[in-house]
Amino acid sequence: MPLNTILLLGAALFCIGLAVVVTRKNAIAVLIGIELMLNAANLNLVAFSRFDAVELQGQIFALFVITVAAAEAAVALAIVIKVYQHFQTANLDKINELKG
Amino acid sequence: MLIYTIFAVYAERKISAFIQDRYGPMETGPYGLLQTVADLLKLLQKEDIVPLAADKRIFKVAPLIIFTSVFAGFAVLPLTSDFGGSQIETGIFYLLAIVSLDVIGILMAGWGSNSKYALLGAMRSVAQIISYEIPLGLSVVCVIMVSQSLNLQEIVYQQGIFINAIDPNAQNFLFGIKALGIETTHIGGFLTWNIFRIPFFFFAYLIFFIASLAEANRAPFDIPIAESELVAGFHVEYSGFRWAMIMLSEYGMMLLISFLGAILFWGGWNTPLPNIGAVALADWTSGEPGTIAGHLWGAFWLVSKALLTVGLQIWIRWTYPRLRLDQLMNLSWKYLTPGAIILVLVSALWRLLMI
Amino acid sequence: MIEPNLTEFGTVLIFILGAITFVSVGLIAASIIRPKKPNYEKLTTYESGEETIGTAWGQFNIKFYIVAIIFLLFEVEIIYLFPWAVIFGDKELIQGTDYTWAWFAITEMFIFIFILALGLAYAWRKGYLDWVKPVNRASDFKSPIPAEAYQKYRD
Amino acid sequence: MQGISADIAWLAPEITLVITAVLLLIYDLIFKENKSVGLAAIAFVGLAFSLALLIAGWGNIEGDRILMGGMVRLDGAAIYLKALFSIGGMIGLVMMLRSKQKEKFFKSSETLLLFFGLVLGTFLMTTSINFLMVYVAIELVSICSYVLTGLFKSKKNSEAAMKYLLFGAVASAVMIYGMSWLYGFTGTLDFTSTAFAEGISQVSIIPLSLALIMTIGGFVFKLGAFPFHIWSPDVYEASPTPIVAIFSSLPKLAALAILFRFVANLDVAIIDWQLWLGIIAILSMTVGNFSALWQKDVKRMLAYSSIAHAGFLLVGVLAFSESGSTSALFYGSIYLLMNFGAFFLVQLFENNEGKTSFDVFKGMGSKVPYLGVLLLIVMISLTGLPPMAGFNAKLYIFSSLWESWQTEGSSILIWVLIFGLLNTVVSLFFYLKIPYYMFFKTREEAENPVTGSLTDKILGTILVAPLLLLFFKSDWLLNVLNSINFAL
Amino acid sequence: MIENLLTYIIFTPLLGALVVLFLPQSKTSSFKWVALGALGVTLVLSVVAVTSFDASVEGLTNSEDQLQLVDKAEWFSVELGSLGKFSVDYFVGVDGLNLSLLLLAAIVLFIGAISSFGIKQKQKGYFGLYLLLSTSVLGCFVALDFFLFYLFFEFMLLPMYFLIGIWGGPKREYAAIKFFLYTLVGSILILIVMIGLYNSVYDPVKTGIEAGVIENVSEASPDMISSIQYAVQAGQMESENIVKSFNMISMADDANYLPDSFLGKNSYGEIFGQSARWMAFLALLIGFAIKLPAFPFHTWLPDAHVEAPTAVSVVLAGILLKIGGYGIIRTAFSFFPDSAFHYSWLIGFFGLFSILYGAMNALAQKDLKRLIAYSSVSHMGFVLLGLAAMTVEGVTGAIYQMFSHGLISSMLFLLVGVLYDRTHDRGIENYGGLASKMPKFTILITIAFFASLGLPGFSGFIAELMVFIGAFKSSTVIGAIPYWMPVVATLGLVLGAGYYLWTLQRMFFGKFWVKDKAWRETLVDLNAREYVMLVPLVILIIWFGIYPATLLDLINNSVEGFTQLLILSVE
Repeated sequence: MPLNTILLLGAALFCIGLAVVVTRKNAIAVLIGIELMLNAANLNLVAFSRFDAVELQGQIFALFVITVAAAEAAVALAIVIKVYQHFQTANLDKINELKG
Repeated sequence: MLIYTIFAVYAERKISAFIQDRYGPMETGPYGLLQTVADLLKLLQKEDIVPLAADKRIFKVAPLIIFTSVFAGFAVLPLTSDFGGSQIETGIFYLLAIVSLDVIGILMAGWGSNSKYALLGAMRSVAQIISYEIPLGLSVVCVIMVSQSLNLQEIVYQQGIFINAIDPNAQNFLFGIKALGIETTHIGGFLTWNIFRIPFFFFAYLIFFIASLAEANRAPFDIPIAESELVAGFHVEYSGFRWAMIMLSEYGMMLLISFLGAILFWGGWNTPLPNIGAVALADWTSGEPGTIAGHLWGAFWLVSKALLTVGLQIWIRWTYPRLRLDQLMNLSWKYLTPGAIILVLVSALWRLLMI
Repeated sequence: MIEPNLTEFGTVLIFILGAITFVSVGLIAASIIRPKKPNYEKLTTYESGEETIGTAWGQFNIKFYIVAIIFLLFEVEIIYLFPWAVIFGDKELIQGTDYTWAWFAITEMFIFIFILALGLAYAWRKGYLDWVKPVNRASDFKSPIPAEAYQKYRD
Repeated sequence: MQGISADIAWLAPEITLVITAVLLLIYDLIFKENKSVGLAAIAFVGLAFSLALLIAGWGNIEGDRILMGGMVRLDGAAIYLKALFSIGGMIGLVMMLRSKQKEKFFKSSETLLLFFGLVLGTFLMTTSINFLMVYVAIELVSICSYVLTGLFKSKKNSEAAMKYLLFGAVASAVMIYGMSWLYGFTGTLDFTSTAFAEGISQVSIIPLSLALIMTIGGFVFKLGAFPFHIWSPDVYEASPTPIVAIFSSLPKLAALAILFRFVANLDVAIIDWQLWLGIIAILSMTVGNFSALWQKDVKRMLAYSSIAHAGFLLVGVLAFSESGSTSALFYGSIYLLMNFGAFFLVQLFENNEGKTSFDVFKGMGSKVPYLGVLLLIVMISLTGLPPMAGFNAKLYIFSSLWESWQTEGSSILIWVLIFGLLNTVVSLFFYLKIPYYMFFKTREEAENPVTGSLTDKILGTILVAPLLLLFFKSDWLLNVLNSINFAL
Repeated sequence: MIENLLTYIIFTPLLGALVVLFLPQSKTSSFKWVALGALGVTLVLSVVAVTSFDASVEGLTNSEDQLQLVDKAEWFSVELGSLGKFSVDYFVGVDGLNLSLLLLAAIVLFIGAISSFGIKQKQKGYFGLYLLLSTSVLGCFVALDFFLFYLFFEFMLLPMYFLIGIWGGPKREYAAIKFFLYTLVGSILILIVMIGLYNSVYDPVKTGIEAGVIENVSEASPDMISSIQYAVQAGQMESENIVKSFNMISMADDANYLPDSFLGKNSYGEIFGQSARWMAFLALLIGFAIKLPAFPFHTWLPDAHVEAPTAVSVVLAGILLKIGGYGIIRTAFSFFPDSAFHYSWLIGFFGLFSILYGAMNALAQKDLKRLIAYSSVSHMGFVLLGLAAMTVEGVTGAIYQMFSHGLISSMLFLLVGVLYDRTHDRGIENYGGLASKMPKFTILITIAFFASLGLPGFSGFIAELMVFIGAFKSSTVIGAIPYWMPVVATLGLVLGAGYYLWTLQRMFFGKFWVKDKAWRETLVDLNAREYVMLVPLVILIIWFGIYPATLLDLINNSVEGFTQLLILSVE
């Protein structure tokens, strides 16, 4: 597959993710958007790794990104649950105890 | 290429149907072979009901995902020494990954149905599957550590007399311990199977087997679909062909897992019979890779091993009572996982002995 | 059998497409022959004949989430174990470095696993692994089997 | 292989932290009741030991050293910062011990484990020269921070944690995407290598700018500078004070180190990063200071002040020179001290009233004059007026800026200088608010007077005394900083 | 002559502050005596300093040779690697430019301490802060290292802030923060220039020592120094040997600017398209003009004065404003004489405007203290005008005006304080015919008013006269300010006479009338303590009005050196 295709796909994924993050009000949806953005980066990394045949740094990086994203997701879920317990909603617009 | 695909799909359907046959009525057609067809026809005619309250898109897509993920798992299985789906280097890794997608499908099915039974079933199912995925994965890691490969075909090759076909310098020793000095490279048979090569792999296989039962939602780990509690679990709202897909993938999963177990631990398509001196049983009961004999022998050994395992699973289903959810979770997290971790550590040391 | 210009992953793709095709074909075939007579009763959610109240999309036992999180932890561990498992016992590397490689890799991974095992131990100790046991309510049902037998079975 | 084994000795401080964390966990698992003393002791000893190792390593390091196959580069500045972080960690620990919520902190090892994770992350951030390592280190800090924010059960906590997490995750996703492009451009993850510099010199300006902005954005997020600062007021307000004290100092300085090393390889002729950072610095200072003006909560105010200080710290990066790095380190050290001093003293009052609005400080100047004076000193130092070390910090950082401007003549530098100093005036408004409430306002009800135990007074003095001392003898620290090597 | 005399002068009040701090709260009555004692010692030492000053020393004010009573020790220095190092000195000394102000400060602080006896609440804090303020004010006048100067200059704000904010009038908080902010803006501008200056200026003696040309400070002969300067200017000095310096005396010498620096006379550094030197000069000028205060930066002054307690007003008007004027002389004009000439018209204009604007505002005031505050704005305008003239007479007049205004405004504020003590009201319209009720008070305030409006026989007359002479001469001697400026400025005198006499007429003459009946009881004439504060001031005002040579002799040589510096740079 030509590199450009993958990069375009990555860019599209990133933009979609960003759009989701910006427009969605539900915390979970935002998290999904973030996940899309991360995967766009992963796609790029793996694609570029082709030119780094000796060390495959990009692939290793992608592996780490996946791991960290998983950890982040775990923490995120825990926090969202906590928020849900307190606010009875995951709508970001309604979660605004802190202001100023 | 298309021919190949159709063949594979056909073979898969055949196999799935074949297993369904075993507990279905044996009367349809000669040897019950037509049962599948009858089932399918019946299901095709059934009305496709999508509940009003359901999330339509998710509800409709879920069976597809479940089926596809299980079916795609078959792609990397080496059926014989020279025939199998894909030869990708990361075969086992891919297999575990794609089968995990199953979980998403199940969750979608449960969620999409918007039924309390279905959702609860799905949640339980997911909790169970992911819990058992850990010991499953760890026990697979044990095998990989010893075989140093993710390619299933290569793993199988290592377990038989054709080991030198992939690595001319490779040698096998009794129990894998080089220091014992008993070379089994050309003896082959069950002695070079992983489960004999590395004796404690018996425990690994035990973990693998239990976990795989749970993975396939089979009894005694079938609380997600417990008829008596949850009616039918996550697929309670399904009917017709979609339901058929779900059932099909469940049995497909069983078979897949059985294949995997056979490949990883029981020598795959390798013959169980060793060469004992001049009595070259192993040579006789397996063809050279690439020849027709090789195909036939390989397929025979593998399929019989897998079917034996499936038989075992069905036997267990009717033998053991269902576990409660807490017992189930305890078993996974408090016994199997720590056990598997210890096995991983032991395997690491064992591998050193093998060099 | 495999066309030379198709990579191994191509085969996998064929499988996936095949599965989708199979399902689609099946669905299309079914849609042609199957009856289509929806009525309200059929379309209601099944709840053992009871009327459904509300939707099912409510909150779940927190334990499900905890299991999910712990699973995530170990699944991530396994991600690292796979590449390591393939390389740590490499014959050439081990013999080339006179076993230093192996010991280094093993120590490293042992530490990694040890820390994760500590995580498991922590979760265990803090009781996150204990699923809520069902409360045994006294049943009115007069069973011929003595209660002790049930108890024995439950534990 | 041998190389890596030898490198491990250089990473002993980090390993110490890991071992301490493991010991904490084991201790927590073994004992059931009354764990607080043991946990605190282990944690403290661990930090002290790593500090000792760092000091020992200080003498041995000459120049800089690339460790772990190019993942990590250890130099004098990194060791210095790590030592600073160890000290900061110890102060944080002391703050936890003096907090009213002490029981919550030491009930089990959770908080401490995350705390050690955070410190470890900052340790790694100071040395990383590889995108992979940078990412992992930043995420280690971030994830620990998210959990620490939301650790205590309250509505505010969870909200702050979620906001922090969402902003943080987006920032890191953007950063990683930028990094992936940079990797594509250069074929290397080591951003100090010549391959990297060569690689980016061949890319056209727009994609390169985009990738760099994305990457730097991630660093700026950890630095807490504009425009990635939005999380900090909420987080600061909701989190427990000792945790906030850590948040506002350690990760910031660590991010600064990364930023320093990162921009070192960017040629201003190719890409005008000075302009970007200059604008970020100006906006951080201005936005931080002006937003702080309206705050009613002290911690929230300090949050905005920390945004402004992030802007000041960036000035050190902007004045990209030998003296720039020295003065940035100096500023960082002083900022750390001031910050811990401020939060420590605020916590004393918070302990008493359970909140941190300005009303808490009403009339306290006459009730606890000693603590009042200490707080006054800290606030004056934060403003940057003599005779407190905050003034020297500002003086040095801006004179290094002047120096670079004199040699380079990039006009953004002089704008930063002017805005930075004018912002000092703005900051005076809100920093003086606390002394204003303490000394000018009187409180009617006499109930619940803060007495300030002797221990608190001594600890406060220990924290605040260096601020005075380092004004009069700033050469002590500055000469140390001059002698260390900031490998760029 | 006493060794380290200036150091003792500066730090005696600090010592007093420490004593106050460590005395137990119970000894409330002792705090004021400690303060008075410390400031008394300071006053005596200052007088000693004045008497031991050798008025015959001549020289340009950019040479350290003409300084007297010098205390110089290295405070700290920092190695900057290849950029050399920079050093900060503890460097104090006097010449004609600051000696008179030191004396003034000592006098006013002492009298302020006496007037502070009226403070009843939180005495410990008050006297502690007052003594701290004293130290920083005194230090500010004698510090000759910019870092040290800045330290004292900034540190002054804090005690002042609290003195106004805690012990002040009803709107004290607002006034305190306003004062603080205005001054801080000024000091930030000064700080910017300071950063620029120390990056541009080196210390020839220390550079010589660093380079090994000379062994120690005592060996540094003028020839040696100029050879070092030549070497640096020619770029022959190794850059790591160059010692950057905060020395204010060095900064006034063009030869001490590094050849590639932005602020050197021959460099073409530009900020926003303007010459860097001009911008730096303006920054310094504005910084100090805020303190002075000159129009349009004066708005903090009336508020601060009105709200501050009497003694603080006295210190504020008597000394703090002078720091602005002194700063302009010592830094802005000394460092950038060419820029000063370039902007002299502007400075003169703002001086003129301050004179008129302050006077007209004073005319409109209803609050006595506010009136005096605006009159201060007006009088400090003369300082600017005198400086802008850039002639010997003008500069002398400016310094004399600062000294004289210090005494007169202190007296005025003390007198207002006396009235305020009795009635807690300062409204001009609330009183009438006070002369009959408080004759002695009326006599003193009449003296003060006359002195302030510049009647011959009082010190203010001499000062204003010299400013006028200098300003008139300016256009012929150096051409700094046009002829019409002093002419218009005379209008200020007329206005001054106007508001003072009108006030006298309204408040003190005619039939006795007060707004509140209760005041009839409280309005009593001066008591002994008030005499002690006021009479010496009257004597001094008259003495310096009749025999100005006392002061002129002291400052003359330095002023000449200073103006020569200005003229040299113009040529």
